[in-house]
Amino acid sequence: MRFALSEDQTALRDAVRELLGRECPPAAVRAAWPGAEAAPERVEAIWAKLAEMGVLGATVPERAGGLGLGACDAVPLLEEAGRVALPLPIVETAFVAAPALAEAGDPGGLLEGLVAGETLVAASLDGSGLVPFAGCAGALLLGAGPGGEIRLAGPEAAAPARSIDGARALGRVADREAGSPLGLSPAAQAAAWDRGALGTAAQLIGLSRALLAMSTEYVQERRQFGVPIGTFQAVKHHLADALLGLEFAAPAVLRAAWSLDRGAATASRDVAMAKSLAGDAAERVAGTALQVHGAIAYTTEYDLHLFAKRTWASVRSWGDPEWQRSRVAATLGLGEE
Amino acid sequence: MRFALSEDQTALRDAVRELLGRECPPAAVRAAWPGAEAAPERVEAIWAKLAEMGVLGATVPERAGGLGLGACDAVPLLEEAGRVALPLPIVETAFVAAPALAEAGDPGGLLEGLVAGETLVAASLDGSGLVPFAGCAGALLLGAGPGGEIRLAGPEAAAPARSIDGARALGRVADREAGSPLGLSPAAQAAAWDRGALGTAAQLIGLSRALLAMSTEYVQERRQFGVPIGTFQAVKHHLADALLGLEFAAPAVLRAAWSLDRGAATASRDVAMAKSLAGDAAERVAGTALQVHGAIAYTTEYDLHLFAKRTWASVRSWGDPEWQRSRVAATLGLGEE
Amino acid sequence: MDLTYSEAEEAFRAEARAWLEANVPDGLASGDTAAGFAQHLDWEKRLFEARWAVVSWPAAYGGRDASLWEWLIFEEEYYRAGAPMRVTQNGIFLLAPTLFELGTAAQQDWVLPRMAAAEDLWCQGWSEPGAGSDLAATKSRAVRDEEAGGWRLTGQKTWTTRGAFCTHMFGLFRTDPESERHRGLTYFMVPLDAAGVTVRGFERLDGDEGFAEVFLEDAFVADDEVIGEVGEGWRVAMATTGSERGLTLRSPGRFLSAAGRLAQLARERPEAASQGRRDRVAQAWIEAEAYQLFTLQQVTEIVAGGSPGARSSLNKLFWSELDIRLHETALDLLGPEAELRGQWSDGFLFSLAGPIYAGTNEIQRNIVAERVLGLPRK
Amino acid sequence: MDLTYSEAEEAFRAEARAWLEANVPDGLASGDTAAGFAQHLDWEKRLFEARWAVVSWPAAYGGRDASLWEWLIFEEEYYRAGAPMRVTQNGIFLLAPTLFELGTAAQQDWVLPRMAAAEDLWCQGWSEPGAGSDLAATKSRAVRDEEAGGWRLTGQKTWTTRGAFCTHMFGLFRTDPESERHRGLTYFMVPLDAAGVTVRGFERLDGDEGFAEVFLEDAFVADDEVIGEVGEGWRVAMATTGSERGLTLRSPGRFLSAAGRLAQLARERPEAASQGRRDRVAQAWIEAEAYQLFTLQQVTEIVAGGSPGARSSLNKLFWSELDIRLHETALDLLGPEAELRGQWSDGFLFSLAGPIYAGTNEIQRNIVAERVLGLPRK
Repeated sequence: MRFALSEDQTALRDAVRELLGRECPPAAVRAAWPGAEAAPERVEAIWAKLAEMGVLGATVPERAGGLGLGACDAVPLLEEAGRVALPLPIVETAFVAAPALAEAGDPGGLLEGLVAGETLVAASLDGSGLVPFAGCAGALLLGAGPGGEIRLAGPEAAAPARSIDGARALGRVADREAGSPLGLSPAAQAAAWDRGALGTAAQLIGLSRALLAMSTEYVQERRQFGVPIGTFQAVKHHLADALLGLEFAAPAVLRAAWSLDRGAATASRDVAMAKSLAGDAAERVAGTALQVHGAIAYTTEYDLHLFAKRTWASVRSWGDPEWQRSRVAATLGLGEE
Repeated sequence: MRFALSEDQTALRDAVRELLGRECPPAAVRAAWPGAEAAPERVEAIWAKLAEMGVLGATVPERAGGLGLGACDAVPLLEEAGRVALPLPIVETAFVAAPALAEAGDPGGLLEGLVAGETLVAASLDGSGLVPFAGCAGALLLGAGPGGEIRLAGPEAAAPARSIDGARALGRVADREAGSPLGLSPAAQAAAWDRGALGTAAQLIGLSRALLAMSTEYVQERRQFGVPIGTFQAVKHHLADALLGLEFAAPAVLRAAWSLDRGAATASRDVAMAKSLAGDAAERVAGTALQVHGAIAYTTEYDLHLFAKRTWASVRSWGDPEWQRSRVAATLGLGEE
Repeated sequence: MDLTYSEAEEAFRAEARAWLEANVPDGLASGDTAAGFAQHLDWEKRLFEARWAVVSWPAAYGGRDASLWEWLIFEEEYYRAGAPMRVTQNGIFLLAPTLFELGTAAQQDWVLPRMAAAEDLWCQGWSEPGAGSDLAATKSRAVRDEEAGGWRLTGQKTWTTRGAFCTHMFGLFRTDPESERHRGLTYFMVPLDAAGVTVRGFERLDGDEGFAEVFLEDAFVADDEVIGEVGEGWRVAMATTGSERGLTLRSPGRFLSAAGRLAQLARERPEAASQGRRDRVAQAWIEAEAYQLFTLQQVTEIVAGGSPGARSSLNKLFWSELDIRLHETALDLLGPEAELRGQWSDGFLFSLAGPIYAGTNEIQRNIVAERVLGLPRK
Repeated sequence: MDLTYSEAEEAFRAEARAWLEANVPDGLASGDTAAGFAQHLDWEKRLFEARWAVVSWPAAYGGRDASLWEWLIFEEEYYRAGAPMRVTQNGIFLLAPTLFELGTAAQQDWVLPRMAAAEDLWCQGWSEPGAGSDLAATKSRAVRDEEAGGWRLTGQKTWTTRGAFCTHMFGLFRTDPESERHRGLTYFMVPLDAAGVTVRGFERLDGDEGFAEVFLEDAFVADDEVIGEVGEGWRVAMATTGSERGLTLRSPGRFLSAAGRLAQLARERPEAASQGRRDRVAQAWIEAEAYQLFTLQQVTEIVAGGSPGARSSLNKLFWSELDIRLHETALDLLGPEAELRGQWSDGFLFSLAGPIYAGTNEIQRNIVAERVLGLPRK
């Protein structure tokens, strides 16, 4: 028994953290918003560097040019992507599409470009037709619902849609028959859904860590009534509660990765648990961050909103907490009425 | 529009408050527990004095020896009974049984004795067979479920059961055919249920006011770390939240009484709303009271538990908050799946 | 107890409903953008012309001398009809009550009719970069200009809602440079076109330019723009914050209407409305009703001569947190569509400001504990 | 990451499971009544004879030198088997860690085997009428008796769990009468049959005589009953409260077992298990799992030489509030039957103490904010 990352896993995560901390400051996230003043090249440069480090092909088999790593290796990297609110489809490209395309025999011949950072793949498997990052993707994975048939389509299938998070480059696909079926087995389709949900859970953990860190720093600087507001017990308890939810969600995310890697019978349940805990924790952290910041959080000139909006959008993507709990309930013999 | 008690209503309530404050201190509540050292005569004396004031026949028509008052008059009195944790079936006798028996033509000839304080009537209409105060009642009203058939039975139909609140003198009726049908119309059966739920909601408001007052007093006396614990912001916010729930539940209870008196089409919905708000508020107040008292609340030598246990039992009697909300949901067109 | 309205009140309701049904505009742009603000001004002027802009004010100022009950009825009908948020609300609900209570007759006669007619547009200048919840930390100062018969204002105000589109601002300035905290402050009305005033709009969470910073540098304000006594600004301002937290800004009609829309959303999406979510919809609807009932009780007390006092902090806590829960429930019903810009997501972002402005909810809880429950301050 | 146990650990689990299945007694009376305590003592002695009483202790003291992992496995199996709460827990989990760390060899050799064998029964003497959360307000004092080679103890301890049935107590006494707060305290072990000691049991919320007050009047305690240095009692006690809040008292097994029973209850009552309630059952079950996973992560750190430190306050907050939610959900499933005395209602009343004892949750949140997040104290 050893519930901790290996040295290799830690080293890779630290390298990605260092890279993203340098290349993806809040200004880069802003650059991804429509009408941004900053140049979008900045965003593209990050993707190229991630490809260079092998991150985009992390879970692609070595024979197909990837690193052949598992979910336990990748999940900490996705957490790092969340921590900087990376405005790119890293979960969808590197953690959902890459293994799904590899499994399907790479029908569109996309894998090489994907690993090289040339092709971004957006994905939406919940059947809603709303596809985050469709606006910057070269290909789309479209699912009929959790575990349902998955199709591969070109980016033209999606029309732009307006998200509260402008950096999500949200698209909407109206045609449920767009593209062509990937031909995955039901098990592979279910795995693709689980990976999307788990990757999003990991990003939510990272987003929450960033929001909590900003908040902890801010309440020590901001003074009201002659003292830092971080000395008020109410503020302390808000932040303690935010940390509490986060610290008990993070291990569940790592455990779900382990279950996926081992092909455990409980893998889908463990992913559901991870996404529901991470979603609830993240919603709480975001709300707390806003509240302890006060008015300053309420303007887009301050960076907090970049992280909070990503959080709100991600909580309800890939199955919201209540939906995920209903999956867990089913495994407990508490089925539908 | 005038959302307030009349002068008469206020005067009657104040008289009952004064009476109960004098006659029913916590020691009297303790006397109702099994194996109590204090004499149970003390409890019986309170009932006689309530009869003398006319409270037991408050909602009985004047022609049948009562005061002929309405729910708006009675509900504030039931709140007062809750405030002292009166260990007697005042809701069941005076607010459920009395009007139901009058409506049914007083088949058992109980009404005169009821108004005079000689016969206590316990009631349980939820179909569970658990009858609070069966142990001190001279007759039982037994229902097959909310709004279902109501039967009148003798006290021998109930065997003693152990409640967390010893003063509830809980009984259990195993035989669903015990006694004989009262022969009430469906509307009268529904009204009996509504009155029980509303009366219990009123008692919960009173119980909560008592618990909150005890807590507010205690945190000003109790010192830790050199100051009264009531100066800590966490304690302040706990108590503010407890008050918040209570203050927004109390008007809903009074409004439901008004709706019952007017025979409003929304009466059952308004009762459901009142019981759910009062139940949730009371559960929160009880939990807060325990928490801010700390260890002292956790011994039966201190009086707090008399009120808290009555609260926990009452919250789930006559329809718990979630069940009550499902009734409201149905009126919103959000029926069962 | 009498929970019915009189015939006259019901007639008032019928008149309001009929007019609103015929006149409420559809699909205005956000009033917190320059283009939308212009559309809203148009609506405000139509309200004024039909004497619905300030129903509770005297007829002389454009009102109807409506009672508090009639005001509540109007608000209920206003939101029921889906009419837009009032871009004039900071003047009408924050400044006007202060003027009615402490303004001179000349100030009332000059300011109020122009405010009602949406000719002057008022924003509030409470917050400063270092003084948010802590209003007494105000640093902006006013220096006496005896010769000109007025004051020279210098400093910076921020978070002034719709400040970029308004013509006037009210707020506190420190007239006694030696003073500290609550003392030595004075309440001013400031024309934003005065020399030395610069306004810079900036974006709110929902992407609209709903906020502004106001920079003042030796801006001249005449003596008759002072409300109350010089140095008594704190006391004057408290009258306004009382009404900000109280009944006025958040009449029950708004939440009843939102709860009704939420129930409608749940009916339209039966597949998303699991029983657990239906329970939350019912809870939100019940809470909106509870807020209405609490308000009716409170207005009864006010009509009888009482004052809500510190209990108005209970209103603020309840409506602001209900508003968030209500919108969160809607987002959960919308699932993946929750992130789409629209009524519910915008309403959610808007609701998040509720526990922050007009005294954070942490401060409101302190007030409830100390001034309603009587717990010791220190 | 390796979330599997070794073959040896699985063998340990199998052995524990087999023994527990064969030996766990059914339907013991509450260990917090005189009659029940006697039954529990019998169980404790059987545990000791089979060397399951203190698995993580050295074999010389009756243990098995079990690793932390094995200890977790044993706890999981213990609760899974439905075995009763340990009436010896305050000695084993609070005093013993202190003795292992700071006791003399003589103290260890004398006290620990008798504790393991349930011959000496230990209660804790932390709280006093004026010192609950605020342990440093301890007033009970110890006066030097040079001649007799020891100390004379005077004062009152309260809330000592099962004090009326125990033979010994440990706690803090003020040895320096001039000292204040944390200074001048000394950690004593006190035989409750000493002259001058009076114990009075009193009722807990569930009606059992689970608490006691201990009155001391010039009670003599010899020098070798002092743990650590005289005057260093605070430091010595902190070692114990660390483990009280930490892993030891609340191993995940207890909550996994309770969550399993909750799911069982929901399956047995499909008519009461509305979808909203099923959601709460699933949530409680998920949280019990989360507590298990958090603990595994934490034990991994400890095994690698780390110390949970202030992070153990996170454990306390999480398990104590989970325990209440879990039992409230059960009561809601039981509906009108919730008020019947039984496993769930008793468990609910018991759970309510969780956020109060061993440092209230308010204090734990302060610790998390100040010592984990680094917020300023003042």
